[in-house]
Amino acid sequence: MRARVFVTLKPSVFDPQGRTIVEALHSLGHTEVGDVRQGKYFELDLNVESAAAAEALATEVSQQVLANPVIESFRLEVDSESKAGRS
Amino acid sequence: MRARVFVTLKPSVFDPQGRTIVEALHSLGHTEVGDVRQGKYFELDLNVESAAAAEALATEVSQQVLANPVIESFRLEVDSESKAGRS
Amino acid sequence: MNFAVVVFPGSNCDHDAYHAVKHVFGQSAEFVWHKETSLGDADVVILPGGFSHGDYLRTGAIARFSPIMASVRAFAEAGKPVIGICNGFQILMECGLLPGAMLRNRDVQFHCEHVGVRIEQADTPFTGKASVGQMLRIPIAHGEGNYFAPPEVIAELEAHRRVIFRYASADGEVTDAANPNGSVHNIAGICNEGRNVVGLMPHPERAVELVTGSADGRVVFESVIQHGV
Amino acid sequence: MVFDSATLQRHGVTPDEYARIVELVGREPNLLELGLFSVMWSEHCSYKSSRVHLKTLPTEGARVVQGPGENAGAVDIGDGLAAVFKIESHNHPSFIEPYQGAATGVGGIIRDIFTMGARPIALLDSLRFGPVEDPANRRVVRGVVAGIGGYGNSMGIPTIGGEVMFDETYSGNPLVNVFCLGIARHDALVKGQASGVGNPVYYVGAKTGRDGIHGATMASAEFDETSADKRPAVQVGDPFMEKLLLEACLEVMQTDACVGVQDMGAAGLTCATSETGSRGEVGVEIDVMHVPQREAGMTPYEIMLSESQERMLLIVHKGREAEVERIFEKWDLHAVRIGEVTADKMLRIRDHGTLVAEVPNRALTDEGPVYRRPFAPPADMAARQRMPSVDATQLPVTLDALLRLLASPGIASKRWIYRQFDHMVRTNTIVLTGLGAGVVRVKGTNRALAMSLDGNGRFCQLDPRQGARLAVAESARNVACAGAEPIGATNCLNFGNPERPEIMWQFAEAVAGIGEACVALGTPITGGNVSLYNETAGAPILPTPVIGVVGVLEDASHVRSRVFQDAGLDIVLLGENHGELGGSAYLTTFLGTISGVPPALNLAAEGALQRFLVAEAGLGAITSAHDCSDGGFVVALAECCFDSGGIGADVDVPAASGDGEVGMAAATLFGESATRVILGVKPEASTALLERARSAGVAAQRVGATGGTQIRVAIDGVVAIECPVSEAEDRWTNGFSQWLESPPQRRG
Ligand SMILES: Nc1ncnc2c1ncn2[C@@H]1O[C@H](COP(=O)(O)OP(=O)(O)O)[C@@H](O)[C@H]1O
Ligand SMILES: [Mg+2]
Repeated sequence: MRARVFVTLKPSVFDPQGRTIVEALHSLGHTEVGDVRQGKYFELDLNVESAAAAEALATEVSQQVLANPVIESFRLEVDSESKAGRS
Repeated sequence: MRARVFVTLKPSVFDPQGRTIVEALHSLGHTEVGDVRQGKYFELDLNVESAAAAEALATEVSQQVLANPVIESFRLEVDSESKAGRS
Repeated sequence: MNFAVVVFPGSNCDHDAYHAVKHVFGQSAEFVWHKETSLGDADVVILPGGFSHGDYLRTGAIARFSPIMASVRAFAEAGKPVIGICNGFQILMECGLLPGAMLRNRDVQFHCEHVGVRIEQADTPFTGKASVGQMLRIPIAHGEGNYFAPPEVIAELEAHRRVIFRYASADGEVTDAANPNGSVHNIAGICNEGRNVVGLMPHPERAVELVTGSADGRVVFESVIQHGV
Repeated sequence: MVFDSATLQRHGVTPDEYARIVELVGREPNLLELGLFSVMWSEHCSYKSSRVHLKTLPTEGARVVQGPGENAGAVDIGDGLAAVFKIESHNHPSFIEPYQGAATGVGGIIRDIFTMGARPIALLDSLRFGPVEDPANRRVVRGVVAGIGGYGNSMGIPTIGGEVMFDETYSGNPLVNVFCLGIARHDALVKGQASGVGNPVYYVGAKTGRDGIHGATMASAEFDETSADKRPAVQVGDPFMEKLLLEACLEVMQTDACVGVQDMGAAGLTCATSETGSRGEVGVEIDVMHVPQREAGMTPYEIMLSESQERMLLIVHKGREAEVERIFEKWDLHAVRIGEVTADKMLRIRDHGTLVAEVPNRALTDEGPVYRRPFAPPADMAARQRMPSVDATQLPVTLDALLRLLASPGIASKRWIYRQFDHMVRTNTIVLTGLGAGVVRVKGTNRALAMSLDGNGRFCQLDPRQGARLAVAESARNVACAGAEPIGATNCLNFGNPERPEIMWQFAEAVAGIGEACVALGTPITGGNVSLYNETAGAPILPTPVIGVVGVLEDASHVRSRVFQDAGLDIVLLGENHGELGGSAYLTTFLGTISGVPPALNLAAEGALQRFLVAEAGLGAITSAHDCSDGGFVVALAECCFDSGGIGADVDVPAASGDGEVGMAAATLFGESATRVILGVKPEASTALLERARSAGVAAQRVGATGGTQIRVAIDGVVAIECPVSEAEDRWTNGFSQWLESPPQRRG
């Protein structure tokens, strides 16, 4: 099973990387870009049988390790194919 | 408009971050986790009118700044709500 | 006194802390590998700087699971002095012994330079010999030292005088220009409720001999040595 | 022949070279064997174009503990300790992917040092970029600087200095040269050598992937389209893995369980196995099935040619395996036995037991082709050396001119760069970066080591031999300014395509110049690196030999920086001003040209000056020392005032006799005559100091005093430039970042 985890800074937390990117984009003339927030994206390959088990494991791993609850929140998607996304 | 961009290392490129996370998870007893790849996730607020324009802009910005085409690939989703995802 | 310097894979200021304690201050010091479970007969624990586990996921995120951390927690809960410097501070926050988290520096660059740091409180084991308002010139070396905590936590830290170090100009003004990384309220270091656990981003262990550019960090070590006798 | 010409071409093997391979192997090689030869005989590994010239370099001296030929050179620094150092280029990878290219360059040179059993204690970097008005170059600057920091900082090895210059020719060919220095006991130096038949060969570190398999060595027979897709052009560095390797290897080397150690750099496992075997005059046999692999289905060809980072090869004494394995386990590394040492001097490769390649080690390492490529000076040499005809108005000597020069990218403070490098970790740095040569104390002794990288492509473009001599002199002078005696040197030779006679001429001349200067200054070359083919569409880079000099300061407390320590000091100028503007930063800044003849260099006078600076270190008269280089006397003087807390300087210098009437003032103030140093001297000690200089044969004159808040410079009593220190310092401090952050301009 494959889980995808998205970790983002909470809205109240200032995102220095996002701000730097916005500034770079504005200086390149992309003034239509209003805001950018940068987060992290994880693809997990999980050796479990069911989508429910995958969801439970991914949630645990995200809470415990992948996200820091002081500044970040996460959401996840479970997907039973073994390959997610195209490249 | 809101665009979400997922940037991942190309499959052939070594991902030391993912490897470190897998090892940490294994040492915490999560041996069902087979593999982890770490990528970047961006949420862009775009002041454009149509989904098509948003897609075009997000693609350009991803190619130019968000992803490093030498080692990374990206995919994106455009979404007309102003807030994406739950937290 | 016995200092335990905990070594995580990727620690790289461990030797500097050891050198300061052992060779500059003549105390006894031991490295403690992170896979150990005992701190031996340590009187003070130092979590040194570096890039534990590469800091690839998040600074300090993985080190907090090291076997030694249970003993560090017990040591801290027993009221004994623990100091986390730079990555050590980040580990203390990740494991919940100190509140808050670090964001990337606001200019997203790594900064290595001497900065002005003002002593805010002199009633911790690591600042007892300093005076409130005293200015130190000591190095920082980090890419993620932009201290953040939710407003209610900041209010609580301020109300209980738990901000121990603050970035300030040479003449002691807390200004934005003196803030090298964007930390809320120019916070450079804090303590826990019991005041025995202190974390700071600047490197006092790099400023204990004049020949390296500053000896202003000595007061941190002299304080804890005095505290112990 | 079993290979078609396309296959040979893809492997970069000429028909003559192929014939030689057949002769050495005694039969037609198979594809894997051809691959082994192609990487080992590549320019990068075999030095086939450069070797005949490099052989002329002086490599011997009383202090040399290890000359060229091992992973790094080493010089004696007293107390049974050796300084182990080397420089490497990572130019091309840094162009493709600036962050990772630079980062893995740092990783590679660090491995070269700890492979020798030395603990790395300092890094330096020498960088060349195209002008950053162009956003493409800006991206390279930002990425390279971040990459060097990202790797070095994580390793906990301070990057204590470096240099950077800008020129259009580096736009498509940035240079990233990285230097590393470590410390080891002489008796604990480890060689990259295999010996002892039956001793096991171990592999440790990162798994082997398909990365870095050289484009020139791709073989159609084994690669279909999809496998080519799988082969990434860029390697991602893993400093955390390298930090573990460093600590674990040094711990293993403290036992005497290891016979030899070699890192896997260029040509990966092929180079590591054949070189250790060849140096030890033994054979090495491995089975690739034991090699840890990151991807499924890798062929022996891919495994042998992979250049994955952060991997080491160890030859272990039979019977000591468990001890070695245990130390690696402690660091979460798994050392695996992949083969053993044999008696027959062959490199033998098996795949699940089946023999897949068998060639004599020495054929790969020592019997490669050697070329004496033709060389001839470029046709336009005389034109290059002609000074442009100008009138005085084009050569301003004004406050504005000084400020513009101070803010120019080549001269402005490099704080924006070195602030991103942890330059203080390990608490040995005793001259902070930016204040002079890099200087680290050696804990456990009284000593310190000073080191500097220097190279001036402008001078070399005008006269490569002279430019190279000047680079050696400047590097050694920087070290001597700190008070240290220069004792050894390394070099990184960055040039264009050696198949072109004028490039080969530049190369040969530069090597000759390095040799002359190193002999005269007593700094033997202990190692180095050559990077050729740095050109785009036939336009080569400026010839850029970069020299690294290492010096010993007997008493670390005597160290000097460039900064004036006090007001009321005498300012003493050592050396003579010949008013030479040729190739100067001033000409480039104001006329936009690289022209003229580079400054003269009297190596005897240079040696005397350096010995004087070293001899004075313990005497206390000199409180600061700074050499005149880019920007000449006035820029050097201003730099002495910077970081001093605003101490000014008031000086009066004689007019230089140099390049004629027009531009006399500019030549006096901004000419770049070599062998000049500005000293801050205790006034009560200056008469005696001038006397000592005279008897040492060093020209010396008191030219003024420190104090006040202005930099005031007069020529023969007439004030030429007057400027508040604060204004000059502001322009100099912020010049670089302002320039980098100014609105981008697309050019061309
Ligand atoms: N790329 C760089 N990396 C680190 N430090 C640098 C770099 N470039 C310049 N520096 C530092 O800035 C200072 C001035 O450099 P430079 O002008 O080349 O000195 P000098 O002319 O005396 O050789 C030195 O201390 C040098 O180490
Ligand atoms: Mg220089």
